[in-house]
Amino acid sequence: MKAAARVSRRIPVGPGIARFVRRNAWTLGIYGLFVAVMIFTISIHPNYGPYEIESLVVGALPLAFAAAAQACVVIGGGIDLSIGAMMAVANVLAARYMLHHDFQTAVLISLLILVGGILAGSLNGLIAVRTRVPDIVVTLAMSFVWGGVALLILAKPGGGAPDAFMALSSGNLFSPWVPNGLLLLIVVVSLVWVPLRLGRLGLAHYAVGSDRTAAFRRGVRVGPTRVFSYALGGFFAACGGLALMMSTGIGSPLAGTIYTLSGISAIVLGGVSLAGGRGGITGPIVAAFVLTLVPADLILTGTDPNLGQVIQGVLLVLVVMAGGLAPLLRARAIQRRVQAG
Amino acid sequence: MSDANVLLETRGLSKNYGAVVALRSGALSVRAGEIHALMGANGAGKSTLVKVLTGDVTPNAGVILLDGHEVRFASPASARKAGLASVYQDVSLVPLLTVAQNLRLTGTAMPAIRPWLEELGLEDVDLTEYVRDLPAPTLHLLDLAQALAALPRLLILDEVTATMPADLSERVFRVARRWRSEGRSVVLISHRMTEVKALCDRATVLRDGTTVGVVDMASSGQEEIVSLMLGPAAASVVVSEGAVADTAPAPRVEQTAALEVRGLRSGVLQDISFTLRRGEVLGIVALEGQGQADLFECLSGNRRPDAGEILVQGKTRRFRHPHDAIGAGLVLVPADRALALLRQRSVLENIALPMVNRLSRWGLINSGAERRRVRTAINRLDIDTRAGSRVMRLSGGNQQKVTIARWLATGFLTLLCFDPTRGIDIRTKEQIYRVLRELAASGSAVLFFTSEMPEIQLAADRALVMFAGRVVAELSAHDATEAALLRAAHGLSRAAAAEAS
Amino acid sequence: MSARATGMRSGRWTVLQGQLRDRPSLVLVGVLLLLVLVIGVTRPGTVGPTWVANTILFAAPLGIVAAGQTLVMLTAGIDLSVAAVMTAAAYVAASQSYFGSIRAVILALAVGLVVGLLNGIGVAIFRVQPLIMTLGMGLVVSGVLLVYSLKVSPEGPPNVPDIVRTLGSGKVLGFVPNSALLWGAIATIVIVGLRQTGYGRLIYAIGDNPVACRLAGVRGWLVQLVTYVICGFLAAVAGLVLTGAINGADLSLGDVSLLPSVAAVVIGGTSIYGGNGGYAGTLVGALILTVLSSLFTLLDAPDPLKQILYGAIVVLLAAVYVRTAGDTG
Amino acid sequence: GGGNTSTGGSKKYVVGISNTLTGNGFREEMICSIKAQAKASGVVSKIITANRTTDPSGQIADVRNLISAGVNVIVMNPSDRSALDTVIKEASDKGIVVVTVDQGVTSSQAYQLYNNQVKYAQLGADWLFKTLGGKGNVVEMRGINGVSADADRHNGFMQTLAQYPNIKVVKETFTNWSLDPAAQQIKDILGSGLKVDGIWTSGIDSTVVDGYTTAKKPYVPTIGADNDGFIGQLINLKAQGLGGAAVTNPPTVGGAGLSLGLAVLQGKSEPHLVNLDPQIWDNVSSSGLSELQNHYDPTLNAYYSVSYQVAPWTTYTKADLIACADL
Ligand SMILES: Nc1ncnc2c1ncn2[C@@H]1O[C@H](COP(=O)(O)OP(=O)(O)OP(=O)(O)O)[C@@H](O)[C@H]1O
Ligand SMILES: Nc1ncnc2c1ncn2[C@@H]1O[C@H](COP(=O)(O)OP(=O)(O)OP(=O)(O)O)[C@@H](O)[C@H]1O
Ligand SMILES: [Mg+2]
Ligand SMILES: [Mg+2]
Repeated sequence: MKAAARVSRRIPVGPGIARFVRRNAWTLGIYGLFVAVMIFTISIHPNYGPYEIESLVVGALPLAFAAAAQACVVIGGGIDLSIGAMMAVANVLAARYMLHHDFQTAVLISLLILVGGILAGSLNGLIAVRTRVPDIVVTLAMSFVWGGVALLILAKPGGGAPDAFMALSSGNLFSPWVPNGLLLLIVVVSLVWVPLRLGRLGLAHYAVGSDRTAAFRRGVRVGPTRVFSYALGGFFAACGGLALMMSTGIGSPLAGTIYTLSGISAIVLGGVSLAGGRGGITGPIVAAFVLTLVPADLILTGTDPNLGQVIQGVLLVLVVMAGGLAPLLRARAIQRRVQAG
Repeated sequence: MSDANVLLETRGLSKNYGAVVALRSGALSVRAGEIHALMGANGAGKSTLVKVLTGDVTPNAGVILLDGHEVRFASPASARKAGLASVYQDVSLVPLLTVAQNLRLTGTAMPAIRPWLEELGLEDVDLTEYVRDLPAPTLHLLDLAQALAALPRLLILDEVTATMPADLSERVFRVARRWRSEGRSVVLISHRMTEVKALCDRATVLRDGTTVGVVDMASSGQEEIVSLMLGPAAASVVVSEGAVADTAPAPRVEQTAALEVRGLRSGVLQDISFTLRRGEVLGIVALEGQGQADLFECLSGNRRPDAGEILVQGKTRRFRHPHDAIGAGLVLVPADRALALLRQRSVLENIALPMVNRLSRWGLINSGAERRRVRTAINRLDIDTRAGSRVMRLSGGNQQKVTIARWLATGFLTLLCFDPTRGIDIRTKEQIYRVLRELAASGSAVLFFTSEMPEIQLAADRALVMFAGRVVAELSAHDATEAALLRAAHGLSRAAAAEAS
Repeated sequence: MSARATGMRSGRWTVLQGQLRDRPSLVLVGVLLLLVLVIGVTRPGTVGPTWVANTILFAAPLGIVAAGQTLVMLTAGIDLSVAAVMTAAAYVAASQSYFGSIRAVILALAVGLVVGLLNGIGVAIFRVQPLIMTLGMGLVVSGVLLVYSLKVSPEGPPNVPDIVRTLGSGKVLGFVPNSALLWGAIATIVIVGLRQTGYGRLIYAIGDNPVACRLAGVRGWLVQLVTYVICGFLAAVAGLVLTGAINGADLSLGDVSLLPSVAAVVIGGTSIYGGNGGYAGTLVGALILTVLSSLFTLLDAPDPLKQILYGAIVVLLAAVYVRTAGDTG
Repeated sequence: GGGNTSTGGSKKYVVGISNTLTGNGFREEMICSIKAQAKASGVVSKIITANRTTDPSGQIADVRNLISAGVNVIVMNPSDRSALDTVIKEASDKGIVVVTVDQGVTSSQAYQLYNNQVKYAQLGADWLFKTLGGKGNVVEMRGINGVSADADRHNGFMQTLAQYPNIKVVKETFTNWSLDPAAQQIKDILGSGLKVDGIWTSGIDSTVVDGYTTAKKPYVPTIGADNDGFIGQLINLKAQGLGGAAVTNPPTVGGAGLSLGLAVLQGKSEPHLVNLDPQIWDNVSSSGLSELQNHYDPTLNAYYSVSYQVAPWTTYTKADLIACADL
């Protein structure tokens, strides 16, 4: 009688931890992968130390930001193919206007550039929302626009920034084992993403990515929220452009182009669903580190560089394949448990 | 309409989607303290009227008066603030958020919703579960609880009971009555005439997007409402519900078994066995979650059972994919049309989906033959194909019909229908009963689960009642009264079941 | 009771809109003609039979690779390995021409088939995300090609085989490019195939709702597998046509076609979420992109401005398209 | 530093290569020349290559990884003039010899060996404008907009142009150093009815000449690079009216760079900057024509650079270069 009246079809779940693991399996998986790759790296390179860690962080920083940017947009139900180009714009702006200035001015300029990134992202979002043109078309077209803008600002690689500014990513403040770049990444993510994730806006962001109609009926303002997700993407893209500035010390109008596609592989690897509404940004960021470590390992092991590309491609596919198998096995396990219970 | 008691009034509301006029002239007047039914055939524009009223879509023309003042809502949220809350036909909770997060999104406070969750029997629901992991009836109830938490003056329920078995529907009605007793109003949309008659005070009837009349439930008969809904010409064709079994061709149940199930186990399903003969319509009755879904999944080849055998025409079959089941002549009409339809494709493509390869010669589809078969199926179920270039633009009921029409066009040996009349208007229901009878008469077999117990006597030759994954009773159509079925479905008549077998 | 007729009282515009909604590629054709008009006005004397032939000549490889891309995107997938396949097919053909044209062409096409098959197996059977599968496959193909190119270089000069050159840049009757005929044949097969064959229907069906397909007895994995194989094959054909058109092959030949192959499809109105669209739109999309780049070659403006203009025009086109054809969501 | 292993008395060095553009004929030939030179030198034990398409930031990471891998000399094609200075300094501080080839860097620690790109453009442009009699319409077909080498060449081109007031640039295009855009652009230009008297290309040359051939238009004087296909055209199409000149831009600077780096490792004192002066071989003068004929090899790829050696640095055989033989 009691059983008959029960409404919810409850999938038997273990205690809270088990469910947490089940829900975040992919993200935990990518952390695990990172640890595994790291262990492998240290095993082939016994002298792995602060220098190598700094190399890793400096190398991964732009991709990490690009992945964070793409993750924000994709979680909100869109996609932004102009993130690389926006990174280039931020990069050349920084290089052009920071040249011959002191550290304070450089920081001020970077703040302005971050605002600019937000505006640029918002423009992408506004166009997509207003014209109702599919996001992929709008942002593909905008990648040409931002690419052109970058060339207008700086026709060829050049410019510069004060050394102190560059040390923001490459030096170390507390311990040689903790490069500034890592701190920077952690600070930016925890200042921007964490409050967002906890607040109602973050909820709206995920809701719109999951199902626009339902979100609208729940009282979410769909248009502004979508624009917001692009604005956030623009912000992180600007961070990425500045990170490029910090690692290279120059501006290049073509700097960011490779990060659009690699950013997308990072988010997929990092557990963001391209259909929207699912995933976070820590997964993609860790994935960015994995994607930076793998080529490094290929160099360290002295692998034939031509095969290196092949290995990377195969690895990418295998990881995602393994990730796809996990839920399948889980579903089987649940089914078995249902029968037992 | 100089009724002082009027809470909400609309005049001349209209809405078109491109060339499709979904709502032509919607007039609705709801008094404070009444339960008002909104009736009409599938595609009449009921849901559209609700959406327009609550700011879910913007109307092309018309006015909405609340307490005599003109209002216009930009979104369901602003309608909710003004005291209008709606539970829509298609569930509108965000699938990838947890229930609790959905509540937060609307700004519903836990203390406000707690009593309603209890009232609706949802206290067991885990609020930290993802919405997409919960079944549709639970979601509709959650949606309702949330609407109630806002204490709206007007509560709109668009076919929320369509997905629910009787016990759950009753909870919804209890709330509706309570709302009325507190001087607030409810607008109810349902295709179940008995529900409407039992519950509602008045009804507004829509036909082809236009309000064609308002009737007093106490003083008007079913025929009057049906003739308003269907128009004078069509109404004469329709006979009253009870007549179907009499006028339809007599069943010629043969002794050859079309389908035999032996000791099947899967999910909730515990060791189930029965035989379905050719020419027979076998009904299955159960409350929510008693294993009926698992049964249909296994029979349709969508899931591999853990134990047991399925025999088709005496031969044991193992289905690894629905393709195998279909090859053996077992076809499924699932409960959830979202599972069955290609939303962006045309009605024709949806109906022809299983048979495209069969209709091809040298790789090219024989479009003449295809059109003929599809057209026949469409006509047989009278599907409104005005918005047929994309199935998602059809009204809910017409979408449901497409899922059945598919198999009529394709052909089969045994039809597995899971709640085939869910959300279907009264005339079509009769058409479907009749079609089921006709199919049986022509030698097919039909197994159908229904959440509406009275349907058993209208369409089935025999009924099995399931409880906790087992068959607990087998009743002939004659004995399968609603009361008897309900008793058995609650697991109260094991003794009776023992007697029967 | 037959189904109710479509006839509704509505203005002429609504009727027109209804028509355009069902045939969105008409809007695109309008856009294309407009662009041609712009060229004709800004550079009188340019637009003529030769120009048309040349434009089609360069649109053909793009149009052919975008045909495969359309099929894949209709199944809600994407193929990012097409660029690598184009390059590989062209390079293999050129490096093998030494052993005879036929063998070279067959080997080149085999590259496309094999890569398509691997993509298909990954996506359809192992359920790898199409984007990742094809991205990874693209890396693998170009890596292997690099190794191959270093291995074969001593065997003889990479030389575009004669039949490929005839195919890519030859003309019939003096002005109809052979590649246009090939493209036309492929286009006909794809358009008719999508509309009139069971397989075509199933491509849409899989892209729209794989669960519904399964319940209707459709073996979706087979449809997906075949689609990726066809896409790989068409990419190889496109690579051959391209290498024939420019009479040369290098290790990055196809790279420039990757983004346009996706752009032509989306501009042509095919949804990236699958189940909706068609090749007619893509075909016009490929022509539009080619005419646009032609326009920009002829335009006298600084390059950055051209890029900005290019992006702006594409957004504008798409916006006009969405307005007239109605929202497709 | 260190990491040297002594085998059989002779020093064995580990060589690191950093390249940031894959699938590009020039770069592949450059890497092959490094390998061939490593083999020819007899003192290299291992080559570690960081070769992928990336940007300065990625190259910095690659070079750091090479440092970690314990190389003794790094030969790199720098993706930027100044971005790599810091990492070059890091390498030098660890005793690693860094040689940048093909393009220059601002670092003072690096050994640099590259072709003068400004001069490259000037040589070709000057020959072209002179051939046209200082008067006429020319097309400038550049490389990739926003890249230093392209900007340098454009500067050189413009400097020469300034000396010829009656030469008019009627069209400036970016070929992106790819065949497809170049082919399309030349077809568009030929179809537009624009009067063109000469063409300067930044290296995508034989494709442009092919455009003229298929369009059946009379050839105009054309400038290209030392690519085998173009060299062949200059020789074989001379009779059909093709005049033109090839300017050298040897990818074999890679091998030369390694040679320089190994010399430094072995304690020789070498200059920090070796500037290769490009040469121009036209098909009009007899000296030019004989250079063209000396270098032409009909068995090679159209875009294979025929500057097989960089004297006096490279010591490998042409066969080893073409075979791209590993150690
Ligand atoms: N988005 C849309 N685009 C085009 N046509 C639509 C759309 N939504 C609804 N329609 C059409 O409007 C008409 C009315 O639909 P509506 O959903 O209001 O019917 P209903 O009365 O609720 O039917 P049911 O009882 O089947 O739910 C139908 O013909 C339907 O096809
Ligand atoms: N005479 C019939 N009566 C009832 N149902 C039939 C009849 N003929 C075929 N069917 C049904 O139609 C479905 C499709 O038939 P068929 O096997 O010919 O399709 P198909 O596309 O050729 O399948 P396959 O992929 O195996 O080649 C079958 O599953 C069967 O259930
Ligand atoms: Mg409805
Ligand atoms: Mg068959």
